[in-house]
Amino acid sequence: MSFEPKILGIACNWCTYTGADLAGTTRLQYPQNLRVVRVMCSSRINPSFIFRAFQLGADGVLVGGCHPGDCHYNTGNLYARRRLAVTKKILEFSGLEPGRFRVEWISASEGNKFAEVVTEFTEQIKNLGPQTKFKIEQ
Amino acid sequence: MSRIGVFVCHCGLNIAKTVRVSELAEFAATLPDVVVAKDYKFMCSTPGQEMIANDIKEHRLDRVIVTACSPLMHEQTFRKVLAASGLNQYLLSIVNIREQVSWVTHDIEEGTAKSKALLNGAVNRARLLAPLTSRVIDVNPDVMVVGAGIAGIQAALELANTGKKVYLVEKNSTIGGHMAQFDKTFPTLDCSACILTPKMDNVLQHKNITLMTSCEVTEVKGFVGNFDITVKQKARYVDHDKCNACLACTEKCPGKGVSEWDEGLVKRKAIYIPFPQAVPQKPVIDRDACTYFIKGKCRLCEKVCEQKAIDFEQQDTSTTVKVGAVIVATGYDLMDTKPLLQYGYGRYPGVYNALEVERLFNSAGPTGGKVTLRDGREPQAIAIFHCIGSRDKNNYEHCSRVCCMYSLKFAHLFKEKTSADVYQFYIDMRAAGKGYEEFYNRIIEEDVKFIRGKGARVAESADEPGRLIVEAEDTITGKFIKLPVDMVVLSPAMKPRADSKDIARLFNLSTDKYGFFMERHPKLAPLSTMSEGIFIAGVCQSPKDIPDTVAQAYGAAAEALTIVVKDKLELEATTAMVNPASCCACLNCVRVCPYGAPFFNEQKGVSEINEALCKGCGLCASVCPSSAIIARHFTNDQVLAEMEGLMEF
Amino acid sequence: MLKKTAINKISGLAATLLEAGTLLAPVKEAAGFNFREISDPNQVDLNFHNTILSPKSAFFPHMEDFVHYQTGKSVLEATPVELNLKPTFLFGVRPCDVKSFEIMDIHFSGTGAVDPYWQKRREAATIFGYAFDPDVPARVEEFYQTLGIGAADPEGSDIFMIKKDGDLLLKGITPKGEKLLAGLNGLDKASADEEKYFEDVIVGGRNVKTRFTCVDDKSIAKKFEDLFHVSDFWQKASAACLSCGVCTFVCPTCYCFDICDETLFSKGTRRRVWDACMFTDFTLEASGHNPRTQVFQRLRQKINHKYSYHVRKYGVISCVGCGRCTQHCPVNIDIFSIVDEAIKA
Amino acid sequence: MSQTVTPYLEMSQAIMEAGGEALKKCYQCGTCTGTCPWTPITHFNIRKLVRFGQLGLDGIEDLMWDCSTCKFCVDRCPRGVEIIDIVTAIRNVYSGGGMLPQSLRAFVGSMSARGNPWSGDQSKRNDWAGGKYPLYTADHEYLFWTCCTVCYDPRNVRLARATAEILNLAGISWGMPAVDVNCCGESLRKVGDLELFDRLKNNNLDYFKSQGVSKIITVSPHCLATFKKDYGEDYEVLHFSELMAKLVKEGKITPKKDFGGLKVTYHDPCYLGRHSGIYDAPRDLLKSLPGVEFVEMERSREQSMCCGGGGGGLWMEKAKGERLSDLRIEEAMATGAQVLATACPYCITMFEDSSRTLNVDEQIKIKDVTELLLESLDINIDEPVVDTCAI
Amino acid sequence: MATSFKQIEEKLKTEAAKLLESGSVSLVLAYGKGYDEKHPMPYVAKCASDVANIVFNEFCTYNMARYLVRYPRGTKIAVAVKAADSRAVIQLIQEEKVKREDLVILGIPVSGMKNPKTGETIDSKTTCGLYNPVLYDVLLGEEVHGQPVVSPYDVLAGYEAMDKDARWAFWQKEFDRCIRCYACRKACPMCYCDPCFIDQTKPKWGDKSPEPAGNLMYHLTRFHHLAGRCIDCGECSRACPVDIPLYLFHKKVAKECEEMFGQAAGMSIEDKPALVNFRVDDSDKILE
Repeated sequence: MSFEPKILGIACNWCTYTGADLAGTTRLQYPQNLRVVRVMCSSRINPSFIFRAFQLGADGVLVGGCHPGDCHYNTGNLYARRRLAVTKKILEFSGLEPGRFRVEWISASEGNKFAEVVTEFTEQIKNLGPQTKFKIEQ
Repeated sequence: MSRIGVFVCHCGLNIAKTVRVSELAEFAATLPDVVVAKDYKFMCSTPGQEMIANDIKEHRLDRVIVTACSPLMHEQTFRKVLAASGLNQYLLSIVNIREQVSWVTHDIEEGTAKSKALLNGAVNRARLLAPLTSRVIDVNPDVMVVGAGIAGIQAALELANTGKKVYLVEKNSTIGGHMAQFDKTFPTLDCSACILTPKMDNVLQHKNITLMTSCEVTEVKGFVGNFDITVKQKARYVDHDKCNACLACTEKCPGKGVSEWDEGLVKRKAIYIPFPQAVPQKPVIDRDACTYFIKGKCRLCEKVCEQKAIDFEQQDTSTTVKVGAVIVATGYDLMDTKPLLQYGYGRYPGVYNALEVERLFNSAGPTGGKVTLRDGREPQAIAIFHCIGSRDKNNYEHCSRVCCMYSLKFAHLFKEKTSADVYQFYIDMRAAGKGYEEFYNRIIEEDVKFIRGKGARVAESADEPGRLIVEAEDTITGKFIKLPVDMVVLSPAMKPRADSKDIARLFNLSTDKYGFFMERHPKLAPLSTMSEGIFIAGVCQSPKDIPDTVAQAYGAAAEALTIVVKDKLELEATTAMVNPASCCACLNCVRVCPYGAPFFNEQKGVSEINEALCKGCGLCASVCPSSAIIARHFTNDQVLAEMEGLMEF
Repeated sequence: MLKKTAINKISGLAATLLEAGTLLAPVKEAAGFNFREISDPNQVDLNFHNTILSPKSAFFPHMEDFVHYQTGKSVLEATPVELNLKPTFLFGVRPCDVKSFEIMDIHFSGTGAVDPYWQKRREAATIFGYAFDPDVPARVEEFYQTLGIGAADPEGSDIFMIKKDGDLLLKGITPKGEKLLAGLNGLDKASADEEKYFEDVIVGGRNVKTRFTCVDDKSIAKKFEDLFHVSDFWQKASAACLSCGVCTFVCPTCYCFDICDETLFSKGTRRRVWDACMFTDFTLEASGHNPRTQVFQRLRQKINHKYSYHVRKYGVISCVGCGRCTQHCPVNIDIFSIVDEAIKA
Repeated sequence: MSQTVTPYLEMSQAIMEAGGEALKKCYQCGTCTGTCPWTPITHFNIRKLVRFGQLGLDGIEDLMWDCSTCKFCVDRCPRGVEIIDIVTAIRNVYSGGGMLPQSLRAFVGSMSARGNPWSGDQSKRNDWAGGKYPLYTADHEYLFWTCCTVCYDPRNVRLARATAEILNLAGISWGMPAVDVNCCGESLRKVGDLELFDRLKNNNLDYFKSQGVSKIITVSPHCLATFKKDYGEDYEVLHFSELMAKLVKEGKITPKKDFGGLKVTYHDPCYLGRHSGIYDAPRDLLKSLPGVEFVEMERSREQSMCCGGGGGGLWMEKAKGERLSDLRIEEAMATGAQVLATACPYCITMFEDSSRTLNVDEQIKIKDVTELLLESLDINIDEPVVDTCAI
Repeated sequence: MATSFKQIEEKLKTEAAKLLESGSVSLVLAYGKGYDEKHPMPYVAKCASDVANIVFNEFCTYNMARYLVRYPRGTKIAVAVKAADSRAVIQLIQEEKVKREDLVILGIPVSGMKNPKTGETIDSKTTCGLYNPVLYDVLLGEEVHGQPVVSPYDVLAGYEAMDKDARWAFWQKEFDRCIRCYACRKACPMCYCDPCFIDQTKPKWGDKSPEPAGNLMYHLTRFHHLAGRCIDCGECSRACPVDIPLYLFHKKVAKECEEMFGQAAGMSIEDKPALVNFRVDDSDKILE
């Protein structure tokens, strides 16, 4: 059986989650490997959520927020950008494959971008194979 | 131990087609703490809601999970069911298996598997949900309307007529907007001024409307029911309280400015009213054109003003207005067609854009309603190019929706006012609207030539100086058309106001990539925004015609009323709080909060949060290193538990 | 009977022990030596003074799983963890550390409440005590002499070992040790000279110089009792203390632990984990109240526990003078100096 | 003849599968036709070609060979349709069915047999150099990719030598490719032989990899665009004009000779301009030449005309009055320019032909920017001794 | 010519006595005698008579800024700081844990410090590589010049060049040794949270037991919490009883932060901590 990755998505309520809804409303098709957690703002994302997601066995983590400058909370995603950038550097220096963590700005009107990103990211994670480094083996 | 009920919706076949709903309910029943799991055809229907309400009682449920469409769709519906059943409404969790599962896959295996994972996450999270109480706040009964075009005017009048006090803020020195620039409106060809100016006058006279022209919003604080909005009154250099609108000043003024109202086709005075029916009909001074401001002497206007209303020392001032709701109706600009070199706009005098042509037709316009070219000739042949920048990946992808109809209107008016041959270069003729197709038929019968092909190029004629050659393919014959004309009219894309992104930032609105404001839901909440208490109307949301704009204005007024008719308002309870035992006083929360909600309590040595200001974004919780901040409804526990559930299967 | 083997052939002995069961012995690691379970006989390295972590983990591991459980629909399925221990050989324990087992026994079995995990591990183990090298002076941090422990005390060991030049001399102390030693192949019989040397070292060990101050169990307990409220004494003593857990984790007689449930997905483990009285949340109560919020309170508790409460309750100081806490303290807090100050105070 | 047709969707499907996916997007507004330089002078109708493709209609074969892939329509298309991909796909589908026009058969044949379009002997590819210049090795910074046309076409050989000399003068570390490399394959791809293109491409990629190539200089914009867009690898590819403009700007080379008021106009090659977005570098170069008076033609930069040589046009016969290069020469002459400068060997070939057939080769000279630069640097290149094949 | 340790000690004593006698500070954070010369200790002098106990020698590595947050806000404190320690003070000022006006900063320019645990000279590559304090009120010696200039990040090259799998194996080996004694966070001048996130049970971020998963969560999150704040004194690594080279990871994060946000931790009291700050024109490239 081919490898079907588990991908955790964390999406902000106002842009990316709504954009994901729009992808659905417009019936765009994309792989079903992504499971989305809704938070109010990408700035809600604690870096430890990301570490934990990988420990829980996520093969990839996709964070979605409003485009910088368009944050529903004005500046939330501008903080998130910095914090998640550092998270990414930490993951990479620890030895995790760089491609497993991605941050994308997807607005509420970009259902197509959401579908495209998910499709592309899923493909990328499939190519990377299962994530075994952080995953806690039981 | 929780008692969780899981309710799986089929949504007809919308979900059931690609998710095995009964299997999902059976799966839910196997999960710890789930005491009842059911599936049903339409959970949001009355019987569906009743089923949930009954099960809450029968099974003494303390958590409810509805596995259906997006929470943005029906979370409120089901929260009400919980509340009616005596359960705190925040003990609800929605699993989105429609928009984010069934509609995005064709594969029932995948759809079912993903739904199970999502449901498992929701069950994990549900156990940790806490009952929350909404805050109740007093509501300020006044409303602000930003933008006084037809949308803003209509909304303001509606609200004022219900007895509500309205602040109508307009950037320009007059209200009226683009509609006041038109001569006739399609398809009825009634006179734009005749239907608009009475409304403008009503606004001025209405005791409940505070008209704020030459004003801009500079800061928005507060939240639904209690906005504090700072408005900048730009200096007019004329004291409107003193001015009696005799307009003697405008006659004597030697200054020359470009008439924005006439789209730059003519000059106006430095002290001026934009057009004769302007409201308020009191002049303002254009600093950049005023001889006194440029050279330091003149002040002729001051000399002729008997009311002593001229005040060269006037400064910009700011006032703060308190309102309960806001309607944003900032309208549109036409796209700048100069960069489209192939059409020669700005280079060839014979090329006009649509608003310029509107002014040419207008009897109060630069030519007194006569159609003459910039060199004074009457055009013999006129080409109207549709879809310039609209429906165009390189510019604006949307259809601007009104161009087909106003282009037809132009054709009619050209026929009426000149003897010219009129050609329409179009891609598709869009005439959906009451009386629109009939109007199209009428114009066809007026012998306007329709060429199905997008105008490709405008060049100067080598043989006849001053004439233009338009080039396009007539796609019906497949022939390349080269047509000499005197006038080319471009129908450019409608785009949001140049400062729409600033407005969006001020009012916390989302925009699409062009800057049109995003509505909360394209069908069910087209006038609401993601910001509670802020509504939108007119073209600032998307291109539309006058009837639709007016309809939206009525709608937005009604939406605003739903807020300001109440004395009290319940707010979302999903705010953040500080656990003082864990607070390490790093002040990160205080530093990052966009709303200034957290503050440092020196006495206790810990941070605290003013929940009235908190909007629940959770930023403070994520920057809190010691996890002392609890972002209610999105707590660290809840998110971690949900993640664990999502990753389990 | 005294036996011997060349130290450079120690792997042979290790291999024999490994065949008979589990072998725990000093291993050289990045930061220094530690007792580890041996998989390759060549790992055993006796070229050490003492280990970083004490050998208490042989009987009281940093983590001890008690129960594995599975969360289900309505019932929790729990499976207790059974210890199926092979005979265990704890090899190369210094006399002061051997003494610590005796103190720890009080808590894990001596008061009537028997900890089965400790007891089973203890019963399965044969302890190879190992005298400090008579040719190497004691470390400056060590003060076991103060607590009446010699550098070569064989008591408490099943087999006791002393280094002589390139050889290792081994002698059975308990019947268990004697029996084991008799059955071990590949060991040579020691000469009479060596027998004498062995006994001389044991006696000489009593006189090996470590830091020394005259400590009487009862009076030191009383002294600390009197000092309890002299917060200035404790403030000074703890001024540098970072409140980390190093001292307790390296200590051979610290036995505090926490029980925690670690659950992931539907599987979980109930587990005992070392805790440290120096941690802020050690005394954090469910109500949110914490009786020991200050660093000085925690340091006071630690020292009092070892030198005062323990004496009162069990009649013995809970410290063997190994000096690990001082040696590994990130800010060089020295328990000996505090005791010394207290005596002088 | 009956007007009745039945849409043949299998054909449309085949075109989409061959890379013409964009067919679906077109809404037939005619902007492309209105923009296409061929529309005013031939029967070619690019919109119709797309329409026929959408429905898979017969008659498409009469339309499909005229497009010179100038990309003007693509840039203007309001739907963002990649029209060139459609043309290429249609050509691929039909030429696969044996419908290659006679004039292109020799071209494709030579590509297949010798790896270059000019029936040149492969072993003589580097004869233009006369043994004077080194082969590329990993020690060199740049691979100077000599287009087949400058290697074999006697008119264009000057370009290769000019480039080589300027590179040496500027002290650039460079080498030329070994003789066993192939044509970049650009025109071949555009005439639809995607399979043969892949073969040539892979052969070249193997060469790049084996030699550790990372930076490439091209003289032909066609090679430039192909390496950048169609080779699917991330090489740093520079057009020679870019490099030279940079060197002049940095003062590494300084044009000396005064041209004494020579009036020069510049034709934007489609593959340098619209395809690669390079408009300023060649202009900057021309403007840096002392005594050159630079004039623009009416249609320039993004709106430039096409010479007609792209998309296989270089190898096809066109009747008088149906040649874009003729029109372009007239446009150049209308500016009063004495020199029509450009930066593409295809354009040079097309314009040289036209200026001779129009009998204006004395009034207006066709020159590559490189040649003008060389002249200004006072470097003399001997006439090359190359055994070139007949064209 | 650099000032000798003995001279610094004398000046430190003089200044401390002056400050305590004048009452301008209520305590001086410096170094005092330990159980032998090679093991001095952090020391708090509270009155003039305490000053005699002050020492300074090459083993006084401790970062005294770590003790600043122990005293109530507003306490007037004099603190002896070496180069990196002064950066910690600056960072604490940025974070408003202490106020500049409450501090008298006694700067110590020094080179050739030795690790009291090993007795070896501390490799300047394992610390921030500065010799002179960045901020001080009184400088207790001449500035150190002429030492080899080392980039604090040079030491990373080898680790950055490592294959990701090898780097994972490396860190796994290091983190697996962790015994969760928390000496690292307790020695850190910037780790002033109490409780630390890892001590929390609600939420429970990671296992309390010293297992690989919990260890990884603890360390990675701590690196994130110190991003843009770590001033590279190296105390965490020196405090670690099992020698985990934590400084490497902190350096890497500090380097990335400096590159991305254009600001190094603790270099100016005007700065805002980088991770609770933003620039509208921060590039999205930082996320690549």
